[in-house]
Amino acid sequence: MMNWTLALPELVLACAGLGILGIGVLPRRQDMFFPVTMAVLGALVLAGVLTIGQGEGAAFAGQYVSDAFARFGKVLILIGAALSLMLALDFNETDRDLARFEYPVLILFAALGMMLMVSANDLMTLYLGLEMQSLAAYVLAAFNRDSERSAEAGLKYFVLGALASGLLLYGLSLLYGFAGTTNFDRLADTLTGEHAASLGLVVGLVFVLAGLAFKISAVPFHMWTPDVYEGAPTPVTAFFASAPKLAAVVLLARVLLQPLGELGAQWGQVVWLIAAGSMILGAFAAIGQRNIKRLMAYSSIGNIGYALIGLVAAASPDPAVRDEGVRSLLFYMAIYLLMTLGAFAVLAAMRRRGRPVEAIEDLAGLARSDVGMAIWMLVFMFAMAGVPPLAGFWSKLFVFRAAIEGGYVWLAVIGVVTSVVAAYYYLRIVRVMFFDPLNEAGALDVRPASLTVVMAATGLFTALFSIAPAPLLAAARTAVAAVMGG
Amino acid sequence: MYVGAVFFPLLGACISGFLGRWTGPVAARWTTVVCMALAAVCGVTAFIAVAFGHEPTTVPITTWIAAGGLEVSWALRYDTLSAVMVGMVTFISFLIHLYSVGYMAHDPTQPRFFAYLSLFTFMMLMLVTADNLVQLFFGWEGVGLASYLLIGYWYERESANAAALKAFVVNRVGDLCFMLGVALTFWTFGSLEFASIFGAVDQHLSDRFLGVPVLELIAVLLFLGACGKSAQIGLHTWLPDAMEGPTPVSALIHAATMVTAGVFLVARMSPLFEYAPNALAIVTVVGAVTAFFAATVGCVQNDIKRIIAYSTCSQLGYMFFAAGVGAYQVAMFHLFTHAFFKALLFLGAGSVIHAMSDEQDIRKMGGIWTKIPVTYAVMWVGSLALAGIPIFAGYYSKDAILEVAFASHSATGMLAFALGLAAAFLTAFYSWRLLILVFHGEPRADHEVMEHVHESPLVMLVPLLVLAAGAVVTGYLFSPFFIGEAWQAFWAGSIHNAPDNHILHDMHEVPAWVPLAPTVAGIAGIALAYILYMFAPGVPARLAASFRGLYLFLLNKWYFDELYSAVFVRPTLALSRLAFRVGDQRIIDGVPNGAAVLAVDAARGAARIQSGRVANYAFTMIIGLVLFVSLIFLGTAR
Amino acid sequence: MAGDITEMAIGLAHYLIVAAILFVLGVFGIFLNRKNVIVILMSIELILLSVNLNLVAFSSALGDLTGQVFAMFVLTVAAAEAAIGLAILVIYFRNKGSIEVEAISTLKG
Amino acid sequence: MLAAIAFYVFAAVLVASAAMVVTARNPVHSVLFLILAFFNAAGLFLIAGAEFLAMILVIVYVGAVAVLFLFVVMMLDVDFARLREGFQRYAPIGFAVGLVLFLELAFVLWAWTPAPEAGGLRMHPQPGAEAGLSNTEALARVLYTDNVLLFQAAGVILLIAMIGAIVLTLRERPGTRRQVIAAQLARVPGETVVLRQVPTGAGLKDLGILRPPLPPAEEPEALPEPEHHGHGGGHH
Amino acid sequence: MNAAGFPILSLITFLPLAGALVIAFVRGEEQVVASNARWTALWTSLITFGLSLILWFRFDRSSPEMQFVERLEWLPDYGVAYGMGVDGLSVLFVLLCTLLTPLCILASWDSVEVRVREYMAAFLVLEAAMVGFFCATDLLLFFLFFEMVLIPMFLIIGIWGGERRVYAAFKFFLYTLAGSLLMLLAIIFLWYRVGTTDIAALVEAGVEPRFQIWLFLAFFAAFAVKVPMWPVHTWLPDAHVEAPTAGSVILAGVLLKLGGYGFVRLSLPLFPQASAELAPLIFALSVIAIVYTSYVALAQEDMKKLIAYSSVAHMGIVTLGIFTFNHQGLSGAVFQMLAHGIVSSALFLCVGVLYNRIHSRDIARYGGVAKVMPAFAVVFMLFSMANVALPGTANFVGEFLVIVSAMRVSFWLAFGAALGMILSAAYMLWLYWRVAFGRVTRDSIRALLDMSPREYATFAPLVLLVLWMGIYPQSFLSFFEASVASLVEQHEAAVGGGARRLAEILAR
Repeated sequence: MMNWTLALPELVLACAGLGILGIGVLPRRQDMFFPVTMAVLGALVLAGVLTIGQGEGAAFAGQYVSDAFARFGKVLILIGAALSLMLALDFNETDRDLARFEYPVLILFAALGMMLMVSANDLMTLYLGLEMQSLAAYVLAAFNRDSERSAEAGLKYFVLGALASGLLLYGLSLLYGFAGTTNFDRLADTLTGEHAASLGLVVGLVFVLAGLAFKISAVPFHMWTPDVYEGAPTPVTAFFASAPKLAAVVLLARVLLQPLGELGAQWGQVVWLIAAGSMILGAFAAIGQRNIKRLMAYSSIGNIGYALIGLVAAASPDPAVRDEGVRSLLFYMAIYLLMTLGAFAVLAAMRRRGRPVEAIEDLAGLARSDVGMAIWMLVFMFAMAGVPPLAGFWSKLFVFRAAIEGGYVWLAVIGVVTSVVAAYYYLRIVRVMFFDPLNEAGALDVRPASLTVVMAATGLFTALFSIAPAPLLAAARTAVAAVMGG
Repeated sequence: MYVGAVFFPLLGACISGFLGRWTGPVAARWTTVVCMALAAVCGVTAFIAVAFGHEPTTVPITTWIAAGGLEVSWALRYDTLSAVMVGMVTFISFLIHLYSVGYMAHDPTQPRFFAYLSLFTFMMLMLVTADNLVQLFFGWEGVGLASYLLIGYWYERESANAAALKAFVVNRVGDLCFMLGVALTFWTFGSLEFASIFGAVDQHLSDRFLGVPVLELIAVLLFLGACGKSAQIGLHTWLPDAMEGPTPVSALIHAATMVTAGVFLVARMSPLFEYAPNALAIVTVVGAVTAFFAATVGCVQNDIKRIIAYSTCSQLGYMFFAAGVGAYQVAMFHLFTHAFFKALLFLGAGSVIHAMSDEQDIRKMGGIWTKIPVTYAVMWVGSLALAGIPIFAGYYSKDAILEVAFASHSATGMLAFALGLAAAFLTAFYSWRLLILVFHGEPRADHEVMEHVHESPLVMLVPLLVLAAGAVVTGYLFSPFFIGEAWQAFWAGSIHNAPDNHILHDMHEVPAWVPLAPTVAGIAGIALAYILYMFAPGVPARLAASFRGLYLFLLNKWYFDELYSAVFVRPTLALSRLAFRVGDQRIIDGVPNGAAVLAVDAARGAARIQSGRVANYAFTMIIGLVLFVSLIFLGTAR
Repeated sequence: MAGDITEMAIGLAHYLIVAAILFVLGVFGIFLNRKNVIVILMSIELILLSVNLNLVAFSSALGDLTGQVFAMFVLTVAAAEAAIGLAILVIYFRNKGSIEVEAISTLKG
Repeated sequence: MLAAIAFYVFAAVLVASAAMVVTARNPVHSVLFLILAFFNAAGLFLIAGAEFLAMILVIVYVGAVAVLFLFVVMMLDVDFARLREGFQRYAPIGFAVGLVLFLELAFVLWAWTPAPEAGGLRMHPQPGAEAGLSNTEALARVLYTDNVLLFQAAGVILLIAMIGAIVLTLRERPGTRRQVIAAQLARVPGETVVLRQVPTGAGLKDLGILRPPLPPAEEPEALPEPEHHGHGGGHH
Repeated sequence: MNAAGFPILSLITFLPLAGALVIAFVRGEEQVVASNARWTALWTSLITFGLSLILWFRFDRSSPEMQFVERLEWLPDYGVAYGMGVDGLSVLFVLLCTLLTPLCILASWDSVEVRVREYMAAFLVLEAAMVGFFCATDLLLFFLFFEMVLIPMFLIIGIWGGERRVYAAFKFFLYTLAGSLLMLLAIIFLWYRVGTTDIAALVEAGVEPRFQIWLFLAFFAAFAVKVPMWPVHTWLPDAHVEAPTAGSVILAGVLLKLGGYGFVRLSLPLFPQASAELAPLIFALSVIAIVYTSYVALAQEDMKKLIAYSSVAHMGIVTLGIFTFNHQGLSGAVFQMLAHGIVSSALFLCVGVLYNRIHSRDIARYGGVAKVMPAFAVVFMLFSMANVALPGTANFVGEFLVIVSAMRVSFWLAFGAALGMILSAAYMLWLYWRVAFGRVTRDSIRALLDMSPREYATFAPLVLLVLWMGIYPQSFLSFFEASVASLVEQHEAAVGGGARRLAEILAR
């Protein structure tokens, strides 16, 4: 009766997770981190392959849906999870306390949660997926349990995250109460009638929006981001910055567009404010930062702002603009995911005499000591600044295009201005690496091969994206068509 | 022949300039002299062929600039007007090259000097043979460049550099107007070729631009350009300073040829000026005032070359007001004769300076006429020609000028006549003042200098003598052709006179005292000079003391330099510093720098909000939530 | 007892208002608290309780079980959340020796 | 009527105890008030007809979660005297914001009307009395069928919570003794019993007789022994 | 269509990139790496130049059409293609780029000593971006290359620059970025409305007058910064001063032209009405640039800064010429850009020659150079004179045409433009005086050696070009004669019976 096979990737992933966990706890020697990580990587890849071949349709009484939109998100989530796990490979090994087999397992379960999120077709699925991911993330943030900063990061993330889920849940309960259903399709049906949406629904929507905005660290629900990014171990930060953001954005897009698309006029303006605020804050607050992870946190806030421009455009009543908006959102997030992972690979490689270093000044003179890494970082920084011909340019291009199409010229102008401001701090990193003399403390340690692989993979993608931007756009187009029914 | 006259000097310049280092100074200078000789042969031949053989011709070379309707070509236009100039320029230039061989014999960088000199000649020839305004401008600026280079030839002297810069920049002021004139001409006539312009003048008689008849405006602009080059009052300040250059340069450029380019331009554009009466009036007045002004200043200067320079300035004024009353031919005639005697004077002065071990101050000379008799003699010839004493060249041309001024019967003409007459008197006065102070009286130089006073070598004397001959005979020989009965055949339409312009005819019908007046004035001037400097040497000093204001006024050249310094130079420099320090660094850069400061402040503010406290973070979230919910409420309420 | 509460004397709105009060109290608990972090965790429990109250009330009003199912999941998740929250709190306390709210501000700027 | 009185009583106590949770000076009191709040909420659930949830709330929440709180509060050995009192300095703004939020919510909630199509949208209509199903049974029917995915997901969440709690708090300190059953069983007297000549007057400890050598560092994990938390193994 | 029979433009564009890649993989000892990098860069750029000469010979000068056209689908769904082609307006700029790059590499042969490999690679990347910019026939591609220039230039200034290089590099980057992103919005707008980014198609489609002003201003923001026009010019002196010699050369020689070329290629044809409406504004800014920056140049104590300000003034002539919309003005502006590309490059090279020897750009540290470096003095004099637009040099032709065309618009405009003639003479000759003339008083000057053979080789082509362009400009003017004619025609057709007043358009 139920089409279980539709959820095959998730099921495989869940089973693999349990199995791997079983292996991990087997009473053997302590060196379980590497094999388990490899096993998890394998599971992620397998899930990815299965995802690509996944069928279409809804399952589990309509609570789960598999469509191109979800698949687009899932593939990227799995890529993000896999790459951030690769970042951990060497980083955690160096720091024995982090090299515990639970780490990859938690990433795996988080990935599972995210996959549920993007496949959610019901408020409950949404909530459970989100919590599955969040709970794993809380633990990961505090994973370096002997570090005060890691613990503080975990605590902050947890407290605020729990508050955010509280808001979200309250919103969900309002949606349920005022619409009478939790199913997305049915929710959409209640709204398509000639009745005006009740105020309760809209307020519930705002609560949901707030809860999800926390997950994507959009202003004003971003406050946790810098602290957690700084405090958490670098691979964890990399993970936070990549897959969960993408998952939350995809989920947000689906919730706002599929069941609540009719309320675009209402959430459009809220998202407008969130987007503008994120762009502005992301641009300005990063300027004075000394810790590069903190800087990346603000950068991610800013980037989410740009991505949300696409969502604002998606609130447009014009279907063409709406499609373009969502498309640009997905496109943006896909490119951002890879760029940011590349940058974090560089951050993860920042060690001096075995100890991780995080100040921007620690990169000083990198171009002299390790020009390869400096050039990759340069590529990522210029890409994030949106300078062509790097990938970051294209992502900005399409969100701006969506904004212009939707007539949100001022938003685009804010985007432009903040891009310039943001370019300043990206350039500052380039400057430190290339213009400044070598840091007095000496050169960074030789970067491990696993990180080089990640840097090269994401770096080549970023640098050469211009050659063929069409396939990714086409994928985004297909994905959007699945949700928009056209 | 036509091409050779123009390009031989260029060839010489290139050989001397680029290969001089390998060929050595002797080969370099003689190369240029030979090239110049060839050019002179060609030039004079061409002059004869065109002016007397009546074979005006144009040698097209190639297209220069073509953009849209604007087409400008490289071409050599030989009509009588050009031919006169070509002949005169090549000939005098050749002599001066020759003279320089002696004069510059001890200079360490002779190839450079001769290259410049030949380059100058080439540019001057390009100027006079231009068949369009742009090529003329090419030559115009080219001579400016050469003049700049030659004035600053002794570049280790700061004063030379300053003078060179001044010459170039002041000339540029005129060039600016010239350029505007050219542009306006193009939009008026649709072409810059002389032939097309002259052919179309009558179609544009009533065109107006900026509320002014367009022909007048063009004429005024071109005249302003001419003022720069020809050192007319207002833009004359560079000329005296230009004497920083070696003396042959002063002779060639700042007496005989380049400075007369302005007069040439007015003559060349006569078809246009003829229909711009107001512009002509301006030309007349400016010319007359310059003639007078420069003469007054010349009376009190002490530098031998500067005196001659002011004299040049003054004579150029004559030429202009001659042109201004419509007697372009007369102006050209004076230009022609003036070239000879003024070059002679300068070269003579050079010979004196050479003799006096590079001393130029006439107060430190005197009593040397016996030691350098040839120089003394030619200086006399030159001065007589300049003063317009009969049978000398200057007599024919200068008399004619004053006659046409009188004959024009216009207010401006009469003013010009009056000032011209006064200037003639002053001219004679300062010429003899110079002669007397330099050659007569007690030697005022120190002993060592006096020991070394010697006559110049033959290579310098030959040109002097040739020029002296010219200063004597050219007036008599050429006046029939230039302004006499044969003028129409001679000019063959290369200078245009409006149908109602009978000035060349009228000049012969002035009252009898008019032709006599200049001569009288000249003789009076000479007499006064003799009285004051030969017989009563103490009087000038007493006069200077009693009329101190006037004396200083004249000595300081009517305070033009001081005025310009106060009005243009210093404010410009101050303004430039202001623009840089305040405009650029404070105001314009203040915007981005200020923005950067603001951004940093904003960043600091944002960081302060990020206090690290969970409760604050939660509070922010809640505030955001409440804000959004309220927004929805407000939206619904609307 | 089962049945629509709309039929009862107590309107749904009452439930919702109680839940809302609870919610706001929970929110207060989080951001107006400068004592220890555990109280914050408890405040979160209050918020979740208010949500459950909402869900149950709506479920009852709508005559739909989904709300109760949802509430059950919320309870489950809340339990998990409490466990993790307390675990994090424990390691934080181990590192820092304090659970003062104001003290959690090493990371800032 | 009875229900109404019960509702108001429960509601009043619920709100009051919730307020106490937030404001109580001593966190132990807070936990106790939380338990009280849960009880009253369970009462409200009952009134609303959600018997199963009410029971769960009492059993799971009060029985497990709240007690866990209590345990941690006790365990952490917090010096409550040092904890500062009172609210933050921007309390007034906080109150204002909270008030606005509450008023807005109240405004929204007071005007609740079900969506007109709600009846048709119900995923799991509440079975009426005629179906003869109790609330628990009805829930069970949908929980394991339509909601099986979510049920499993909830299971995974609990698993994550477990892993998380263990990974964060489990300490393997060198020197911690563990029971290794296989090793115990495999012991033979010859390996373990050593006869010693005890010098008179020497301390036992010095000879190491009563303490066997430490287990090797790479000894595999086993079930944790009851472990002391906190600094230095806890000294309450 | 493609006269060369193979994708020559792409080849010219990407060959340097390939060279950069090769350089990036050079390994070995530092000295060897440096030397290999130099030679690779030189040969790559020379081959590129050789290839680009094909354009010179095979270009059909009588046609205003795009030639050597290439087209590949890029984003087919969005009407974006990889389109390359050159017409009369752009072909010479391509040659300018390919010519200047080997010269720059020669100029940095010894003067760049550290991180030679990166330097050479950056230069080749820069060349690729510049050539690509001038070849692009697709707006998005155009923008891509326009921005791509920033990265290598930022590094060149920042790594190999002078003391305040960081400030200069940032200023350069942020100014340009700010301007160009506004243009990006306008590009997107056009793209969205027309559905393609093919420039020809966009021109064909036209833009409604009510949008033109805003779009024009957005494009203007980008190009004005690049040109640079007053008052957004201050990045230029800083960038010039701090950049290494070759960086300044490219900056002055090519990068400034990006803005002017953009006006000609895009602003005019796309927004004819707005161009006409806003021409007075441009005129005002241009004249201010000419006069004001000339004044500022007078106050400079730093050679490079002086020449940089002079560049601003000269580019003012360019913008002025473009917006007169007549044949002379446009031809003059394009020609002036080429001429300025040669002359200002050469001037910066001259400064570089001195800087390499004395390591100071402070004018006061010099004096009497002509005495010890006569050959250099001649070259420097030639280019100084070219810079003051002496007839017979390249600059004259451009300035003359522009002044003539300005007279068509207004007497005072022409007057303002011509004022630059006086001021440029003043500051250039004053500079020359202070540097080359005067007595040699310092030992550092006395010890100077005249130009080396490598320096001769660097200057020779520029000297030839300056004179060639001045004396027989026809061989260059003829390239864009047809294109300019069609541009003027197009513009007149579009503006038609008189442009609407600015206020009217803004009011709507």
